[in-house]
Amino acid sequence: MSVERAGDAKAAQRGADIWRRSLLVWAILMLLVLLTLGLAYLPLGRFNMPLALLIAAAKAVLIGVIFMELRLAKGFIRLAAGAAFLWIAVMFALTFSDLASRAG
Amino acid sequence: MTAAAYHDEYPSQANSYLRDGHSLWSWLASTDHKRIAILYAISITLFFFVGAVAIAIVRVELVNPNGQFISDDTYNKLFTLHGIVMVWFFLIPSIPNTFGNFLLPLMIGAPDVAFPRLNLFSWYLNIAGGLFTLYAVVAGGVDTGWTFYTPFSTMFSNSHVLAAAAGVFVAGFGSIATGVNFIVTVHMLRTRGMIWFRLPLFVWSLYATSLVLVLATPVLAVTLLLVIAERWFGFPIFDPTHGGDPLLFQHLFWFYSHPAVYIMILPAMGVVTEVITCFARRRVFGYTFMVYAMVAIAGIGFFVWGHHMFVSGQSPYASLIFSFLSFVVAVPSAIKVCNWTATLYRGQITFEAPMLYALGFIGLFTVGGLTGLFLASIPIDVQVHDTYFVVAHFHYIMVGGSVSAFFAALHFWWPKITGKLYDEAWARFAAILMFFGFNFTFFPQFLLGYLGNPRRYHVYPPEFQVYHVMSSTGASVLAAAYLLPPIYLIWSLLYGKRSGDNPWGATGLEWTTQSPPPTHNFLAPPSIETGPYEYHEKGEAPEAGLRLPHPAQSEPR
Amino acid sequence: MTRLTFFPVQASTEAPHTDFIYFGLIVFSMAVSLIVVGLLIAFAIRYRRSAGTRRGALPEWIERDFEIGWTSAAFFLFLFAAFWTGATRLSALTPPSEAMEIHIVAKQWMWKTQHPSGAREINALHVPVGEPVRLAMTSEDVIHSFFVPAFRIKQDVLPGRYTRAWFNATQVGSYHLLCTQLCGTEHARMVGDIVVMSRADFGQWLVSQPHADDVVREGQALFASLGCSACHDGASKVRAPRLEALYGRPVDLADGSRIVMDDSFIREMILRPSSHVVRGYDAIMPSYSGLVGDEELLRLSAFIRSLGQAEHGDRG
Amino acid sequence: MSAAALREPWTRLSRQREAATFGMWVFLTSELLFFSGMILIYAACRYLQPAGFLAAARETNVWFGTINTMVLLTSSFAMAVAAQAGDAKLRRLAIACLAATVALGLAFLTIKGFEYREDIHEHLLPGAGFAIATPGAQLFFSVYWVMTGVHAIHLSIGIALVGRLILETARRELPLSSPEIQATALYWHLVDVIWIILYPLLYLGGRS
Repeated sequence: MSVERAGDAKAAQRGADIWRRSLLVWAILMLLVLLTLGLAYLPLGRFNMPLALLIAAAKAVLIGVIFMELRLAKGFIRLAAGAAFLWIAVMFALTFSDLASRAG
Repeated sequence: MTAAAYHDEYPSQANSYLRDGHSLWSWLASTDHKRIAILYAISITLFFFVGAVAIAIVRVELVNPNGQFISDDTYNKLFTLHGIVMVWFFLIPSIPNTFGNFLLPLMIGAPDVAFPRLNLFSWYLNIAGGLFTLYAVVAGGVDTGWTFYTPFSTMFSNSHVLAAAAGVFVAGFGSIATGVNFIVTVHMLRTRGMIWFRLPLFVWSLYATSLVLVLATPVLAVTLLLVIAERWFGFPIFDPTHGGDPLLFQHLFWFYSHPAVYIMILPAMGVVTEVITCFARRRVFGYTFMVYAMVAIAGIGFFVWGHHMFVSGQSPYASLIFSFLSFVVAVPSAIKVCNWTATLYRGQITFEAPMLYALGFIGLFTVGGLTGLFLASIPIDVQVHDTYFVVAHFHYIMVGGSVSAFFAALHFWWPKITGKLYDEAWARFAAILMFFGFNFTFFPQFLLGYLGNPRRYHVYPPEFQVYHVMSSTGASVLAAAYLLPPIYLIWSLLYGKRSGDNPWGATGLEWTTQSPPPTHNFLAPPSIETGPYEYHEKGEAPEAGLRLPHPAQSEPR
Repeated sequence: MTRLTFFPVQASTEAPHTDFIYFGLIVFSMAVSLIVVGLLIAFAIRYRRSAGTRRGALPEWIERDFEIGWTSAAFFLFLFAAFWTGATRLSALTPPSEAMEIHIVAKQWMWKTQHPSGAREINALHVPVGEPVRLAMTSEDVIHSFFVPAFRIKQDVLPGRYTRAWFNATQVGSYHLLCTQLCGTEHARMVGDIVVMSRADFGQWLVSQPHADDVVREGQALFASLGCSACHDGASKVRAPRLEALYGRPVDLADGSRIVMDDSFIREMILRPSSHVVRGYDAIMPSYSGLVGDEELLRLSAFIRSLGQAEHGDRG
Repeated sequence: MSAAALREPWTRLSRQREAATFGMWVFLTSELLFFSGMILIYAACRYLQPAGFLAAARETNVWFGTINTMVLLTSSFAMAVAAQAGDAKLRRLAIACLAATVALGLAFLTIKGFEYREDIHEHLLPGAGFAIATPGAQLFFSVYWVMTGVHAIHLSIGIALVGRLILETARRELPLSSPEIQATALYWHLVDVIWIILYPLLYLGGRS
């Protein structure tokens, strides 16, 4: 019986560790949401959207590295995670090379 | 592990995958990559003949400058059907999903692909997409061309664009599933000793193709989703009257569709390397350059889509950028053609049917690639864009290249897939007939193109008629040539001589196991120490007169 | 019987340049194809299995050095080809300034052309030989494409936007005009004729056209009848920008960006005035979308342009 | 118990888990490309019609958007804890967190439902009776409906997957070490990351 209860106690302890680590990340994410919401109402003109996207990127990286366990992942998995952004950048850059330089 | 233990642990003789269950259910629910490959082979053959019949009617119609047999509307629907079915239901699945599925695990020494159930699911996605498209055909057809340009496809066409777009949307996810499956298989299921630079080039071509499949197909899915959203819910995304820009659709569509042509040609390049090295008995010339060339094609293929839009209202500066990048993407293809030709140097060349198709591929792909340079230069593209010159160019690459390689693969690995030998004389005749039929069909279209005959034209100025007559007669010869392989291959299935495990004396890992291979591919997990094409010592060349085990005679096991 | 043609007639100043590049690439391609096919056949015959020729050793370094040499040679060859075919014809992008402006409106399955003098034609365009002609094109429904093989020009015609092209016909005759962007059921029947006439014949033809006001005067009439002059005219008290001498100059917008005032901007401001608010003015202009067709828009912008370029001496 | 999790071609469970994670990441790359196609349309249309986009962005309800973002972030947190609990063989904690994830996912959908009802009520559905006159506003809302609609579909698929996980783990059919938990967790986190990118684009524009 006691072994059973000791096992439970140890399990509860391990469970609490998992909670605590992830809770910290959760708190940071919530703060970032409030931050980006607040900044949206400041009259920064041109820099509003880029700033909001920067904070969004920060949240995304945070979730990617910790919740999606990229920090533990091997090289080729990290490569797979990051590869898409190169092609997305190419898509945006060359499409806007047309849109931006069009004579109207 | 002592030899005895080795033997009783691994049986010396195993049941071939064909005898592993004969019921329909054992085929339709099988997660064996070899059976799924055959399911794909059957489905793409059916779709090939649907597309071929559609274009046969069009070619007959075009013999007359103001055609009478079919109406304008039927004409538009026929060439659209030909486009959609051939691109998404024949060419894209043709080599990766049939020979890729069958051979990838065999070539890297794996029992199966990484996610067998996902592999079967991708076939059902392809079939579901196909049924959607066939429903669109039966219900009345689509007249927008396989390119679905807006605002015609979203606001002005009253044909079944929704069903066709949904069909291609679903089939697209089939492609993504195959891409994911192959990438994980190549990364994680290579047998002992199979390091990256000992992979056969066909496996490299499948890996490069899978990268393009995974990265490009989602953008097609989103493009078709937006067309569906605009046409069904009335959201004015590409609608110019609400400030939308139809060119945005073209950017998104061609961002997928140009890499898609590399999805079609890269596996063909892999097959040709395997066939040429085997029948010239030589190592491939510049293995590492061939690998980097294929990966470069897959990578830079995403940079060049703007050359489809030189005259579509794209800004001249963007056109110049895309024109320059399109010339750069031609360099890896030039490297590959040079390396194939150099592989033949000092070889022991024999001319079985697969070799004829492969040599035909090099010639036709060279012409196709060079005409691509014409289209990459802006002043010439202004003259030949959307004319028969473009039709001839991409048919030289897709039919002259990809379909020739498909038949080369079909004949080269036929003994491995079925364990039977096909009739060599008929196969060579069909290959040569196909080569001449193809050239006679599509070479006149280059002249037609520069003369200014636009593509997708039901009626055309009378002075172009002589070229159309030439092209249509060539097409009938090509059609006849396409009917030959099914005949003698089915004959070979029923009455063909049993082929040994390795009738061609080839060096691939797939030739070391039985023909047809057992369900788990290898009796014992193989391990390798050498590179892929060990036909002779490094630096030497196979000496004249050296009696290599002539492929046809090795006695069946 | 139509005689067999191998090559389109060269009927514009641009045609010889395009054909020169075309032949240059043909020569290059023939050379490469002959080398490749020649080598294939030579190797196939010389090194076929039954041939007794000595194969001999192939030293390892040949493979690597030949490869690097060939790759870089191919790369620079293609770079030169990219430059030669792309950059040499940059001057062709901008039409000569004194070109005659023709307005073209593409509609599902017909071409409507209009001369500056107001003469209108369907599926036909009469132009004088030896004179540059500038085309301002728009479409009323789907994307069409204005293609004249003899002049080597092709330009897609987009709805909701102007696209430009120009040519300078050098040979009298009648040439095909073909729509090359799939635009519907009768896409193949949307063809016309460009009739190039000598200067004298063209003058006579123009006079013999049914009397039609010229574009600028029609634009002026519309400018008044639609009520534009009520605000934009010099004497009006309403705060609205004066349009004199404004065409072609950058305009500062309320959100700090600048846009050159060209045909597209005029069209956008007439149909959707609130999409660009000019700095210093509030957005009180009513939208005319639905009230003004494509032809009227072309005439209004021709009139506004004539106001702006008085000192350019544009033959309006 | 781990034998049940082993699938056909694999000999070792650790390799199979690594393959599942790698395969899911490759699939997530294609999902990223899928959504970036839509974001490209958003960016291009915003570049072409700046005034219309600003006018329309003000009309979206920022409170619904913010609450939904917090709900989805919390669900991502719950899913992460569930995945780690699965690895640490804490069955009860894993199931509890999976249930929390599904609950939060459903909460997101209901809030979204209310938001859609309000949008339709305010005639923000592009078409005839569209509320905002500025051109380009219909463009913004077309992209808004498509993006949030497709995201909601992805979320529903996620909820179905996690629901299946709960049933099978509770009925002990699915061993806790099976790679499906890791793969589903990765998919869920991606759906959350996509919403994180959509939130500023759709809700924070034109606020200042």
